[in-house]
Amino acid sequence: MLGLNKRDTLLFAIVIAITLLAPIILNPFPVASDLAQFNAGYPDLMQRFVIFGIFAIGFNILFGLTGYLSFGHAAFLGVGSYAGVWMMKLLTMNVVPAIIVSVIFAGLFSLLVGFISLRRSGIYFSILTLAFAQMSFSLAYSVLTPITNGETGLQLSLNDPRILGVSQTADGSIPMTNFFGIAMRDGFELSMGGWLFTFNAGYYLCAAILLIAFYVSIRIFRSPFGVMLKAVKSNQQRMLYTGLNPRPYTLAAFVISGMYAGLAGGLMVAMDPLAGAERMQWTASGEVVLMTILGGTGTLIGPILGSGVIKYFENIFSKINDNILHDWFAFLPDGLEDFVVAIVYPFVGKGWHLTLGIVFMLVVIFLPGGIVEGGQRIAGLFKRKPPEDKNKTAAASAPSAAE
Amino acid sequence: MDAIILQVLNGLDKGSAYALIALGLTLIFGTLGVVNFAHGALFMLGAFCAVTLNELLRFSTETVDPSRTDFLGNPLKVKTPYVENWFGPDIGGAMIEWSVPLAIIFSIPVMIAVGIAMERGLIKFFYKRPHADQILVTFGLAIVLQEIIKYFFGANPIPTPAPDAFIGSFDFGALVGMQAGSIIYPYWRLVYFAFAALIIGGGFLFLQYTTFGMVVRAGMADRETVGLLGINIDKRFTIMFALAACVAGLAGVMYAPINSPNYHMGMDFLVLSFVVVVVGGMGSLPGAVAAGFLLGILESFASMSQVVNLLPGINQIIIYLVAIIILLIRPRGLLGRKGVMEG
Amino acid sequence: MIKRPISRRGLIKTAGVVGAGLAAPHLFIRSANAYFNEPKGGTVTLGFNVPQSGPYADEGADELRAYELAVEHLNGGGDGGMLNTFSSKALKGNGILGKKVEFVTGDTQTKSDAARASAKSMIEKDGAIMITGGSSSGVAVAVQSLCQEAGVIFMAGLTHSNDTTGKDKKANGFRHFFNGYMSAAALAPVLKNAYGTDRKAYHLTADYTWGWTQQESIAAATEAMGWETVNNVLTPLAATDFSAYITPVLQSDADVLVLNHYGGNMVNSLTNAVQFGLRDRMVNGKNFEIIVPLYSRLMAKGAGENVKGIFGSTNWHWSLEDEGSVAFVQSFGKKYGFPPSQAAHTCYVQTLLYADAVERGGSFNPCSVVEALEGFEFDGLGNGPTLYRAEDHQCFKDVLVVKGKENPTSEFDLLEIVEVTPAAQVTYPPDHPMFAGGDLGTCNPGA
Amino acid sequence: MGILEVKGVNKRFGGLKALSDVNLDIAEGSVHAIIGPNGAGKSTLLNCFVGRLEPDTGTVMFDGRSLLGIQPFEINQIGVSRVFQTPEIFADLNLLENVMIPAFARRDGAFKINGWMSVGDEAEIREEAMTMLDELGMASKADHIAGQLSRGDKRRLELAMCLVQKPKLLLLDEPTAGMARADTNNTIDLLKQIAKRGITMVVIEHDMHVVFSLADRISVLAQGTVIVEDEPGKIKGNPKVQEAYLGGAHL
Repeated sequence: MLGLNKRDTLLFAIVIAITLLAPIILNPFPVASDLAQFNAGYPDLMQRFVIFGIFAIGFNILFGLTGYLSFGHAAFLGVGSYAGVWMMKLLTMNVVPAIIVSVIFAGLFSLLVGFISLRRSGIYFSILTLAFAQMSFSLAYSVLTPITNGETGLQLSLNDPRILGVSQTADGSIPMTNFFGIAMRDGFELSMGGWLFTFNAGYYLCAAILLIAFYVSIRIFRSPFGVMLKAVKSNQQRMLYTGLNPRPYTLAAFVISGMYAGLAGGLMVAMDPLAGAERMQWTASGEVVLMTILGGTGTLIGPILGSGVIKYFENIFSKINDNILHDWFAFLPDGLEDFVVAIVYPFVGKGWHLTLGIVFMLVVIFLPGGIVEGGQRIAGLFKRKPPEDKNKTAAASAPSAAE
Repeated sequence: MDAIILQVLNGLDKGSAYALIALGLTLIFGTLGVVNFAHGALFMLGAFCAVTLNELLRFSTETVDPSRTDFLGNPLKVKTPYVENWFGPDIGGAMIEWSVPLAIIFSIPVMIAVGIAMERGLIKFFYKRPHADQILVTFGLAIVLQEIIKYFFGANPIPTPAPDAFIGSFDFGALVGMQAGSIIYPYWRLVYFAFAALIIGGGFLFLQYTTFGMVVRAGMADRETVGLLGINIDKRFTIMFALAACVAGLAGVMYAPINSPNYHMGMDFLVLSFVVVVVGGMGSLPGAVAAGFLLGILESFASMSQVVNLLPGINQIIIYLVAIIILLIRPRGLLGRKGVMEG
Repeated sequence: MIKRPISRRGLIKTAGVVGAGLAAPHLFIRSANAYFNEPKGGTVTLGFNVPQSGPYADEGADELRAYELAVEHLNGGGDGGMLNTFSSKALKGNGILGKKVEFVTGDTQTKSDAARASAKSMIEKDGAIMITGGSSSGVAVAVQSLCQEAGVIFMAGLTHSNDTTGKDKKANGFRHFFNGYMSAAALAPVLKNAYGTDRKAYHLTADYTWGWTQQESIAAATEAMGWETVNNVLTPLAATDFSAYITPVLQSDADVLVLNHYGGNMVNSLTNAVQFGLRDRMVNGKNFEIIVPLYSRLMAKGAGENVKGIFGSTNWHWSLEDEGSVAFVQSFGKKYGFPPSQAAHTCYVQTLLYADAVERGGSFNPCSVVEALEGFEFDGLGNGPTLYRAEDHQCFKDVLVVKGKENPTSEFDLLEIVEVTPAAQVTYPPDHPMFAGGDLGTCNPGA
Repeated sequence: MGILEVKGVNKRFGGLKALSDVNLDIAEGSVHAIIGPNGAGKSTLLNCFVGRLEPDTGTVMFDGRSLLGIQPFEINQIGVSRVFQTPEIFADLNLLENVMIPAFARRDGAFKINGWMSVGDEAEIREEAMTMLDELGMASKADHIAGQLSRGDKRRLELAMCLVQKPKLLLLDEPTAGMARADTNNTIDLLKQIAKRGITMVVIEHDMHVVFSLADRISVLAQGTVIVEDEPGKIKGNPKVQEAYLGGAHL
């Protein structure tokens, strides 16, 4: 189906099902229960899962296939974001032109950075990309403030000279981002028993784009072009003597992944029209590297899983404060309750970084192939059940044969 | 002219810190083949050795002074450090005042222990793993280390002053007969520079003239061959790592009086020291030192307002710009060899 | 660990579930309410968005303590703190409009992106009706505009840039904290008395919006009294070692150094300046002086001995003797064992002001809150009689000029108040050029 | 006129003269061996054919085109394939992919973004690659990871990768280095079959058994210059050659 083989079709079908049902899957706990803290099914976080998923999928096309480790991809996301906001300021609040322009600008910028950085390989390449991104960040934060609005981030104002559309609405506020009239904030809520599910228009736009992005990534992985990218990673010497020019292949992968980053940046501002300079900082570039490795480098589904885990920690764990802990453990005798809270507290709330660091270490120590390998191992436990079951994970990460 | 001399001094000082961190980093790359993102955290741990010792020495008894009140209107509790009770206010006070130099002695065993624990407990399992895995695990470790420090010491910087004897500045101008006060430089920063020179020089002598050093250098030149020699290379790797940790730690201890340590100072230095190592050439010790000083000096010059007025924002990006230019002109950095970390 | 009374949240919610569970599944469109996130049931949720990781984590932790204290007082717990001294008596200690106050917390990471993500999660997931907190102007402006778009109230925490209530002001946002202009207006007369009118000032300025606006304000105020600004050098945010920026000061003929830095930048630049012996210097026959226009006690601690004798301004200090400040310090100090910071004070006061405005307006509707706060005059919350100006949502109140204390009696006793500059002296017209270019817009109830 | 013509090639490395005035003329369809003691310049010469090194002076013409000043992949694209001393293969990929890549390179050129096609749909290329693997007796291992093959199999895989491109000229750098005798004989048989297809081969080899089993003509290189070029039978007794090989060890 869709030009995919059986296993990929199954994988794609699963991803479609999960993304479409995410508002339900991510809200497994009734609103009133203590565990509702762990619900992630609210629009902003769901959008973030999907947007960073796109970012990581794109990064994986470069890193997973060619092995070139870019430490500056956040710069493309940032450039995409700025371009997107400017499009909304100048042209229209419809997100489509903004997203298209984001992708184009990020593509052009990555072409420039890639053209220069790809003259080197290995860690020298990594440092070149890092240097470009850090320069972009520093300049955006300071000297380029007229374009980027520096520290605060580029945002819409009440007197933007919008060509198609109004500067402000009748009631004096900034118009909302929309997709041909459907506001990104719109949506409806479904209340069922104690459960509450939010279906948000913005999320479904992001989800649709994620599915397209994921599908394109599968096509690339399975194409002769994808095989060539794997050849770049494997042996450039042999490529060269096999009549293939590795440089344009790598550059193409770099630009494609830069455009994915720009797409993610464009979607970010389409959902929330503000572009902050911090999203270009090296820590942001590092984050997408970590997402990819955490999920499983070079696997199709891994980057999405990795980005999900990191964003979940950032947004859910950081919000657990000691009051909530006391609520949870209220059933324990007082002394024990305090003790348990004291033990748990350093790992949540303001300590969420600590937990994330520990997760990084545990995953990489025990699951060298990332989360996907974890899935494979679990699947391995049920190996009696033949193919169908195994496909889910194996398709995602079976070594060279599939990937 | 004075301005230039001063900026050279600033650059040397900054370069000292870069070079010391980069030295250990490149040593670990070169011998162990490990990309250690936790190296900045080791620098930070060193600085917090100084903080910890300072706080330990200040550990106090409390006596109530009824004549004064605290912010709630209760009688004021006056703190007297134990060391002052034990050794008298003079010696005790001096011990507190000299806590940073004392911390050098305190930090060496601590950092060596940390280094050994890290290498034996974690890093050694990653020698054969891809660099990406090494980055992920050491980055995770760096986060864990700094969060632990944050848990105990908070996020704010903690003042850790140098002994009074080192407060104040040395007047170079007066020394060479120029106008007094035209070229002055703080004593402690000069100490830092001298200290860095000592460590770097000592390190090179050690690697040049000891058997251990020879094995290490051979290892950096050709890891596989040395592995084949097999003369308990494991143990040497551990020692190597501990030494690198120790150098980073000492750099941190000495840095504490220059800028008050905080829990994320390691991350602040991490990226820069990586750039330094790469600009110097992966696995090249002289390269790391040279690049450290070069970038330090260039950074200082780029900060001068004459330069910034000419090229706005140059002070923000100079290090990265220079790194790009050097890497484009010299593919493997200043003194790098072919094939190291290019794959 | 401090033990808190177990909230009845679980109980109330369980009761709610039973009710809801009986009803058939039903769909509803978000905008069906009279206004966004209208609190239903017996509780109201406030969102406390403070830095919990990154360099300002300690300041964020102090803000959070103040918020928890404020919630306790609003719900009738503790000694009531400034509720007893507040000139408006609308609050009864029974929550807000009879609804028990609950709160959620989030981490801004001092990044505008992360801060907005965290605020959004409070608004979308937890149904927060008001967001407050923050420790930098970039975050404040970013979250303020988010709240404007979403249709909730934003009560800014620590933010000192002129822009927050200047070009980036928003109808749904309110700032209690003072700003760069006010710092300058308060400092100038004191500096004139202490250092005379014939001075040459050298500015080091953090290279981002807050730094620029503060530098602009200080330069204008000091030049007006006869000082000359010899140079203004922008320093990168990421700078940790300021030696390269300090040594040119030695070369110049300046006799005053103004450090337009905050947080870690301030600690390092001040430490470095003192290291280079600037304070022992004589230039043009005068003692060289250093000024830190925006002081924070928490941060000053990081600079240790170096702050002694250095002038600066601050929004509030625990050593103030007025009734409100004393009540706040007492209840904060008893609960946590140390005095509150200026950030904590502002956050506590903002929470009370919000709650009071809801009570007076009789509704949680953001537009009602805006109406109640605009032009509101009050007293008894520290800083003397205060006005929330309608035109820009900026509080006008007394500003403190402080100096690093020579002989501190405790680790908290770092600053001494030199002068309490009356509000009138720091008030500026709403159309002052440093605050021009923005538009408040209209209140957005989000419906 | 031969398919590969080398005229007056000189190459210096600093003070060392690696090649001096090398002339070769290799006939189409022949198997030409280049032998010589260590350090004679054999590998340097080969590297000059494939764009890895640039001679200081002289010309290298292949099929009427100069091979100098163009990139290795361009040289390959005009029909020159090379087997390395240590097999260069795509170690992370499976055997089928290893052979398909050169087949794609022949069909699509040095660079083509065909990211929308599926490898699975490329039946023709796949067929070609499978046939080639089959010919070399490795079809059953098509889905094995290349890096896990034995050294002899890696060598055969590399040959398959070159042959699937149907090169006009095949350069072999010590194709039997480090092989056991049985493997060596297999390789000789294989190369003989390839020669029958009319592919011109240039072989650098130490093992005289291999050289004399395969070669139609032999050039002897010593100290960077060709001292003799002749048929195998005549090389054996040549005194110059004996001297070049240090005091005349028996060949």
